[in-house]
Amino acid sequence: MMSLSLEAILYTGAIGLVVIGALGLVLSHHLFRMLLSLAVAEAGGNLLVVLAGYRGGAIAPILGYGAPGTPMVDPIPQALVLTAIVIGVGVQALAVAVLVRVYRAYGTLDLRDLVEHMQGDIAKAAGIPRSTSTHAPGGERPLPPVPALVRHQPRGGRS
Amino acid sequence: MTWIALIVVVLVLAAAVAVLALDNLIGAVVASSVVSLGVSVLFVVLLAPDVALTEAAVGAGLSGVVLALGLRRTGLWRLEGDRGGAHPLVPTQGQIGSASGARQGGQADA
Amino acid sequence: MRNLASLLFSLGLAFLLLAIAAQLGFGHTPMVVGSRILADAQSDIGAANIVTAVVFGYRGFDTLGELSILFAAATAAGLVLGHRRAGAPDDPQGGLVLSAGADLLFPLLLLVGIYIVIHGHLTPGGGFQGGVILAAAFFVSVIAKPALRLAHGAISVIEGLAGAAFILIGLWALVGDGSFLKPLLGHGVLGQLVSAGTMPLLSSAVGLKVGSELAGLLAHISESEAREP
Amino acid sequence: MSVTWAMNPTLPIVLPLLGAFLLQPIARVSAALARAVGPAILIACLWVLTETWLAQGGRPFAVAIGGFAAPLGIVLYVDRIALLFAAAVPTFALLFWPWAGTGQEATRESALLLLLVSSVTGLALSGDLFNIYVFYELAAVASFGLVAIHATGRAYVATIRYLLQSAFGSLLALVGIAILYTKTGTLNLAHLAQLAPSTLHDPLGLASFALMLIGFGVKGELFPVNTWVPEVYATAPARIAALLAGLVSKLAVLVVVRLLVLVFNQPEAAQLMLVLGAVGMVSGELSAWRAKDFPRMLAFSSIGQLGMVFIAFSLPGTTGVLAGLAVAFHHLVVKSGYFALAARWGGSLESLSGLGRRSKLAGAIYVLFALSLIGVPPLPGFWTKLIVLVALAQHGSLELVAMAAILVVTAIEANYLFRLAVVLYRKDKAAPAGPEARAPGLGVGLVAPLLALVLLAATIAIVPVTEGLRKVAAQTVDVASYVRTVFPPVSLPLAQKD
Repeated sequence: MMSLSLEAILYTGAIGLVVIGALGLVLSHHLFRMLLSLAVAEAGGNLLVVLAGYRGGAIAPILGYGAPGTPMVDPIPQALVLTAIVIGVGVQALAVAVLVRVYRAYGTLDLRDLVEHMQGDIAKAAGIPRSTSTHAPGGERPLPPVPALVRHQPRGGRS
Repeated sequence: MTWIALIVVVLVLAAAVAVLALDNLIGAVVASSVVSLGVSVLFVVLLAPDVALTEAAVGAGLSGVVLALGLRRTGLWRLEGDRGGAHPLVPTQGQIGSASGARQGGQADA
Repeated sequence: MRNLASLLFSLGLAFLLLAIAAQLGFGHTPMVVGSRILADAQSDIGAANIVTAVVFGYRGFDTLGELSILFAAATAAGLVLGHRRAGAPDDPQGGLVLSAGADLLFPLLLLVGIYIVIHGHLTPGGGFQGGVILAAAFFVSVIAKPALRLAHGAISVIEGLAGAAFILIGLWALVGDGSFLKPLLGHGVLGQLVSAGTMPLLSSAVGLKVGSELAGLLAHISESEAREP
Repeated sequence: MSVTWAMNPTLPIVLPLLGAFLLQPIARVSAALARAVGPAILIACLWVLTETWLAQGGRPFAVAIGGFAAPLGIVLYVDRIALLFAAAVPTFALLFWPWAGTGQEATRESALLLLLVSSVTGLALSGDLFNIYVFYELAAVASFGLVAIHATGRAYVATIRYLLQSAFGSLLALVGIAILYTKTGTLNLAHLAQLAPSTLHDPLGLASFALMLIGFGVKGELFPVNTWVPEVYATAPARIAALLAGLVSKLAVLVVVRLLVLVFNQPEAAQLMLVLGAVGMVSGELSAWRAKDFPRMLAFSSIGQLGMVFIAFSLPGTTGVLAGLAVAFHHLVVKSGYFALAARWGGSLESLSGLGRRSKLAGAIYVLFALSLIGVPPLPGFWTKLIVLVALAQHGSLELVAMAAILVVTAIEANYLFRLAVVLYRKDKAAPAGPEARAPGLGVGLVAPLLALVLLAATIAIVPVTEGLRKVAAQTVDVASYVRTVFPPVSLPLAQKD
């Protein structure tokens, strides 16, 4: 059953990319790495869509290349993926723009720190007394306190 | 054909793991570009030349540039062990690296 | 708690996807709609490249949505990165080799981009791919000479008008022939540059729009202050 | 035929796009003109949709875009439920339109709002799965820009988290679509409805539904993918939060409902939706009970309410869709009204102390909405809950658990809503300064009273409204009529060739 057919290899690859990307998205704490994982997962998804239209022994869907009457692969998934790729890069560029802003506001891209900063800021803006906030030192400190404190936390995106 | 696909798939999956595993983010961006390029080769195998062209231009080229720009703008564009821009691969002559390096030397030290 | 939940979620997802992998890939996809499009594309639209025929013809509405997504991303990025302080530092100027190379590349990329855009209905490629290369032409200059500013006003006018042109071609068909984005203007001879009706027009509009949008988007990111205050 | 092009359902999708594209060039010519473009286009869309409704008299019809017959091209499908939701889009966009803004920022914001309007109208009308995906992405990208408008660090963090979660959801939806296409070879919903019984009623089909449910559920605030909700609603402008919680979430739900009714009409799929909805409902209301500020209380309560919407829509047949519609529209009105109040009441719950005494109208509106949300008899909220509970009672054990959950949740709701009401009417000396000084915005001040009036009107006209919704629901579940409309009997669609 699992003879090494082209489709089987490619399905494995596509699903593998989606799973690796999803794992990276869930396990990583670094926003930039999450973005990269998303790109990987999207590549896998796109591959999966193109695979939906593949037929063995066919030719690319451009008239005038093969002999007339040769079967062609399904053009629709290819058109869909063209759309999906461009959507993906648009979202990614916007994400990078927001990332730059996030970094400028808090000086870190570690999601755990950022969420704490954000919760603190929200609570402070709403005027909730600090004692009731679950996130102890919130406040609108624009940058993480001191390098010494930062150094103890592993940075660079791996969790 | 099948063999090409097999090799490329293995390469792509390895690059995808590298995206998660590499410590420095420049390497991770390069790895994600490798994933895109590999996938665009697979699109050729799947008889989708249009998609392959787009994936190469957009997925590998454009998105690589966008991500590299993002790294540059956040000052994370530093290779490991690089302190203050002496490394030849740092294109911004260390301005960005050294400015933020003092505050968050954690990565360089790690 | 959140970590546990997300781990469980990802494990569940992985399991689901692996289960899918085990079932997919055996047996062929029924090509229900695809085969009919392959049969009809030549007479319906008259483009040699059937993928492009699908993108600009059968699924032209998706393409309009896709253009809008890029437009939304560019607009949102402008909103997010829009406030550049006056006098913010630029990146240092690139070297002589870099800027000379950029000057050399600019016309070359422009030509290639235009070629790919207007030949989209004949060969692989089309509005999007060509647009990306057009954007690259401008962007290479910006990278090499960071002090250079793209005229964002002009870019936004071009992208607005190009997008509007796409919609107006569609509305023209709606008023004249009863349905939005219906191909008009006759098919011409298969394989010639002027063929496939309004499709090259749509492709050019898309090329212009994608090019200007991506150039503007990249320039916004690149022009944001070179380092934080 | 000369009149029909003006009533083409493509127009409410395309006109806002045109407006959004042209806004920047127009703003360079005349700022005043640019400010008029958005509202003018929204009114035009509303007019087209009303005319269509009147002309068609409830008969469904399909429009093939590009003139390509059904399974080849993209089809817009217009029936009662689609028109109802589509007409709600420009209406609520007008209610929350940024009338006061000027300058470059305002132009961009208006453009994004027009894109959002176009995309969610597209979600309501489209009859093609991938087209729906594209519009869903457009709605997502436009909303990313809108929620970051305040330009604070916390807004950016909330935006990026929302963006990542949403993009991940879209990816899952795309994988689901890929599976669907692999199994059926088509994307047209009517065509899928025909092929589904023979191809999709198996575990793989169910997996594809699960992926799309989670994917499209991000905007619908469905359980595992709703963690973005509280932070985004607390950091975005209140009118944007109102649009996302009220309007956009409902259109995402409509997409899921279309899929469930037309394509995945099988008990397992409905049960999955029921369970996720119930978990979301309970967790959302519990978190709302613990919330310490008004916007986040609304956000969590919105998650809870949407959980109930999912529960209701998971029930089969006309009763299920009727129950879902009732809860959805009730929530649309009430939650939009609450977020309009939140534009002034941004602070912590404690800081709202005594506000109801100083601003009588706002306090009264709050109490009215609260009573309806809890389900106190004459108000519409009571009838919606009653319809849901009765529909649940007719089915199996899982539904009975959901029914019990709804009753428990009602008690929690009553607790936190009344707790705030007590705070609002507390006899307070000097209330902490702040909340009232917030800039109210021109339109938002009128919106809450307006929606309160709508609620009261619905109370009086509860019988005709319910009957109207029942007609809508009956038409929605009529799969045969959907297929017949998209494929008129003359040109029968292709049989599946294997």
